[in-house]
Amino acid sequence: MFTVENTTKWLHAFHEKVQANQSYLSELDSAIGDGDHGTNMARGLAEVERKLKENLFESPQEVLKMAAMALISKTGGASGPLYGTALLEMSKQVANDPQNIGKSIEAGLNGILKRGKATTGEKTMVDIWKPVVESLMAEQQLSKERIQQFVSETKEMKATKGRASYLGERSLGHLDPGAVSSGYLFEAMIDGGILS
Amino acid sequence: MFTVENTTKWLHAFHEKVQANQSYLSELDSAIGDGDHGTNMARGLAEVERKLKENLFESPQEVLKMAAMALISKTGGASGPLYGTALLEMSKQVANDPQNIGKSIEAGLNGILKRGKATTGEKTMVDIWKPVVESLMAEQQLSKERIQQFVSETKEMKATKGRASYLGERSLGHLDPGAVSSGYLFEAMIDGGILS
Amino acid sequence: MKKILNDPQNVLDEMLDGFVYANGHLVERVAGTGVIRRTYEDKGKVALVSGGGSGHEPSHAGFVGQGMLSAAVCGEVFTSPTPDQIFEGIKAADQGGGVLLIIKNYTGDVMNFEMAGEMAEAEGITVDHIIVNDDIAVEDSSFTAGRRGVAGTIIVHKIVGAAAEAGLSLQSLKVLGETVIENTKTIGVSILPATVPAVGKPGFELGDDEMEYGVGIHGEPGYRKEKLKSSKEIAEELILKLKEAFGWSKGDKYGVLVNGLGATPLMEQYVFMNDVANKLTEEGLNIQFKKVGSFMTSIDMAGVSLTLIKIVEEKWLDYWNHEVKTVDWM
Amino acid sequence: MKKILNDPQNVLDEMLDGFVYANGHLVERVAGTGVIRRTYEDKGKVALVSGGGSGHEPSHAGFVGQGMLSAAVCGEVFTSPTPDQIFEGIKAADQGGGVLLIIKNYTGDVMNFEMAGEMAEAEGITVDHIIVNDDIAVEDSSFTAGRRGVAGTIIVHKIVGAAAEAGLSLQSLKVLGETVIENTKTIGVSILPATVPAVGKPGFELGDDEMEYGVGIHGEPGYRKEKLKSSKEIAEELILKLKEAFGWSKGDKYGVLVNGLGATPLMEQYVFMNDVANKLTEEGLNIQFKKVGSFMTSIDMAGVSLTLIKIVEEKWLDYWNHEVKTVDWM
Ligand SMILES: Nc1ncnc2c1ncn2[C@@H]1O[C@H](COP(=O)(O)OP(=O)(O)O)[C@@H](O)[C@H]1O
Ligand SMILES: Nc1ncnc2c1ncn2[C@@H]1O[C@H](COP(=O)(O)OP(=O)(O)O)[C@@H](O)[C@H]1O
Ligand SMILES: [Mg+2]
Ligand SMILES: [Mg+2]
Ligand SMILES: [Mg+2]
Ligand SMILES: [Mg+2]
Repeated sequence: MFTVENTTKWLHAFHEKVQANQSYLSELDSAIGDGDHGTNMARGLAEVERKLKENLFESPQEVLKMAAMALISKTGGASGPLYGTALLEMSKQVANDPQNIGKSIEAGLNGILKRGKATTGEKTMVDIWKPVVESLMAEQQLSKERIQQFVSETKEMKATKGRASYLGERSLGHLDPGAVSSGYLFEAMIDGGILS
Repeated sequence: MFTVENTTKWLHAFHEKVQANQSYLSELDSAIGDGDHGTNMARGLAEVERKLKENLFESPQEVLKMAAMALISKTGGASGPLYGTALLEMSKQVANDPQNIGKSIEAGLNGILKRGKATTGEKTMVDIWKPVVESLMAEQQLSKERIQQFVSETKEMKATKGRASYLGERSLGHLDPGAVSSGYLFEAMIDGGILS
Repeated sequence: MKKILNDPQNVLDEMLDGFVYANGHLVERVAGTGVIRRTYEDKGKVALVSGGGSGHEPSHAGFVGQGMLSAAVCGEVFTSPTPDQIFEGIKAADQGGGVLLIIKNYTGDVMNFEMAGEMAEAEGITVDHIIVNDDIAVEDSSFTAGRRGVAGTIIVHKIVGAAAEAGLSLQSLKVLGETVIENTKTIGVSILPATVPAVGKPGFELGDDEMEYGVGIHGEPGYRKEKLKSSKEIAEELILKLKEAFGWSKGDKYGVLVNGLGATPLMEQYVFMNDVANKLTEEGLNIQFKKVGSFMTSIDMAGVSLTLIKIVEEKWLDYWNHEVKTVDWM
Repeated sequence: MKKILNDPQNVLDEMLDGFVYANGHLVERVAGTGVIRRTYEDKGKVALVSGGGSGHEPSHAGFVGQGMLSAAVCGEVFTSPTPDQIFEGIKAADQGGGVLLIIKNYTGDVMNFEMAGEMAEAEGITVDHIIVNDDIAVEDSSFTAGRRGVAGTIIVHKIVGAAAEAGLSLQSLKVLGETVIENTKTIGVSILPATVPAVGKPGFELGDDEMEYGVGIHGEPGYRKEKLKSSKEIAEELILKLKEAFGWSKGDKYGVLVNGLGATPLMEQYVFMNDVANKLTEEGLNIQFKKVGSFMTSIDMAGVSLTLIKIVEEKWLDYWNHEVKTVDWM
């Protein structure tokens, strides 16, 4: 279940992974987008980190809502509204039912789908959120290996949403940067003890 | 003495030398000026050449006046007014006295001095016109060697007039482009049979 | 990277302050935000808010002022501004007559502006939006994010801006804007890529004698790379593409905009405009207005884009010619 | 050389045609010449004629129009126009009130304009001239051709242009112009050299991390080459030089112009303006007007220049703020 503690730990870990891989994420985005995904995510998560340090939270949904607002207000680009909406929807679901991790992530996925209007196979972050939800629903657990597998599957997809779609065929052979950063988010959930 | 024929021949020869050395002249000007001396002179003399072919002239002063106006109206830069004024003053002097070559060139020199307000040693075309006049006055003749000598002496002068003056000391070691093109003018006078 | 800058992280902030310092008679910055609003007030009329990532200067802040934009929201370089910034822009612009958002068609921009619109509606401000997608280099199909918004955006600002000043309603402005967008098409070429300050190296690679047809204004790739062509040949290819897209007939009325992409000097833009003019004359088009300059740039990208607008209503000409008071449109 | 051009020999002609095609509501080209004149007539008033080599776009044709120049004479790239061209400009501009020539201080320009003035006087047109020499990078001594005329020329056009429209006499305009020139000083830096189309390669060399202080607008060398500095450091050095030249005191009234040299995008110009603003505030100057943009360029040179003008008469502010109708000043 989600607690203030593990949610906080999760977001710390997500922040750390993104900071450590900021230029890698931007490089991935340079290849098929506009090269700012690392900068965007780092800027957004730095704000989350600041807010985590400044405030005391009474519930995990409060933590999630704060993170959503921070991401929405600082990230910019396509990833800001997508991650922001995902966490906002998760926060609502966690308020209803902090126990069911899978359902919470599914709520996040639905936020992304609603906001971005993508489906699977379009080479976006949806291509990791969706299989993560499915495998959690089926197996009640998630390994880092599975996460890596989902991320690496975006390599052979042709982008039809977002900036990479302008490249058409030429997007083949590259990882989707938003899928990679989403991979960090799920790995951080494991590190934070929310998932195992 | 100046005739329609030798004046025409002279200007043809001047045109040819400048066309053949156009990029060399511009390169010299790149080093200490703005790199357009070859283009300027070639443009001006192409007009002289056109007018020479289109018209019949009755006197050498007519030819010179035509050339002066053509240079003034097409050359541009500093060299246009200077060469133009020189030939215009020569045309006036030739009208008075077509015999005295030295006096005619001196009239040209005075035109340059009046227009450009330079004196000798300032690394300009004056530094060849002046010694040419002096040696013609003294020796009644001019060799290509003497011309070359005067031209090469500009190398060790420090420019204090024209664009090259902005370089100060750094103009040392470079030939003055206007002196080089004036050298062609005097060589062409020899080739045209006006001087020997 | 060779630029006159300080810390690349602070470009947006310093740039906006420098802009406002120089142009304080026309614009002001909403403190602590990336919002540039006009000092001119037009109570009761519809306010126009545009914006997007920075790096397209003078777009969009240079077109804020009487007769054009009410406010511009400036994001980080090549990155859409966030909803709360856009919301600030909406609040700063609103004169009680509703707010029309002019959005360039990029996934990020569309999502952020829409979220801001929702925030504003929640606070009782009437908001609507139009999405500019004039770049015909990209196929508009279900396999892309759709055509991009590029230099044609400027024409939308000008025409809709004049109409807003004339007092049209939010709904009428939306319809006008959408009709203008439908009739506005752009295509561009790049001969040198742009360098985002925070990245420090060019966004793509071009050989010493190569150019790319159809690039976007964020260094997105185009449809063909080839040997650098003459201005005349480029004009011909771009006009051919536009002709295919419009399908015009002799005598049709158009407006034309030649736009420099940032590092291309006016000398080249004028030469290119001359080739465009010759070709358009050959096509027998009736050109009713013309404009050349660096209006929608891509930082220091070298290249040009060509925009044509089919003039569907005579009124558009009045709007085009209507006097404005902005920093960069005259 | 990577440029959007056709035959480099035809740049001037094609550029002027493209310019006039785009701006026919304000200007026209005197057929067969490099003269751009305004369509606006101002009978009986003094006409202002400026010009010089091309490659400085939008100077000078972009400043032709009501309230600024009557005509601009455009020579080949970086080459002074010829006397007969300038004479054509004088004739096209003359409204019966005499003509004031605004000349930038280069040997060629001065000689060609003076010869044109003589030709015009011979035909009964009253002509006088002023020589702009605002570039303090060059020592003004008997060992140089004197200080060069650079971006400060724009300020001269603006102030004297407004005064001409106000009906001042030729003699008063000359005095005004000379006072403005005495109080206008500029200094620039380059980070990338310009390429003259007909030459095809850069006019000088700069290392990947080098800049040059004090360059002219034709690629003439400056006073010091060094490692690329931050915008703030450049602003400080340039302001220091200007301070030495002016010798100002706290509270003195000045105007400021940040000018892009051609390939430097507005992004950098605004950032630089911000650093200039901070430093001028620190110096305690009272800045009465400001302007930033690429006004006096050097083809595709990257860099900026900084111009300050000491405001000696309040009237200058009115002239500065006076509305004009030109292509590139608003
Ligand atoms: N419509 C969409 N639905 C889901 N994810 C998307 C969509 N469009 C883009 N993305 C994700 O956003 C990522 C790019 O984010 P970022 O680079 O920060 O924004 P931008 O594309 O505006 O520069 C992509 O890698 C992709 O995963
Ligand atoms: N004041 C002057 N008096 C005599 N000759 C001069 C003067 N100024 C320049 N010159 C000559 O003009 C030449 C440069 O001509 P050119 O390159 O065509 O013109 P610009 O300097 O205007 O580009 C110099 O090499 C020099 O010989
Ligand atoms: Mg991106
Ligand atoms: Mg020269
Ligand atoms: Mg982006
Ligand atoms: Mg020259």
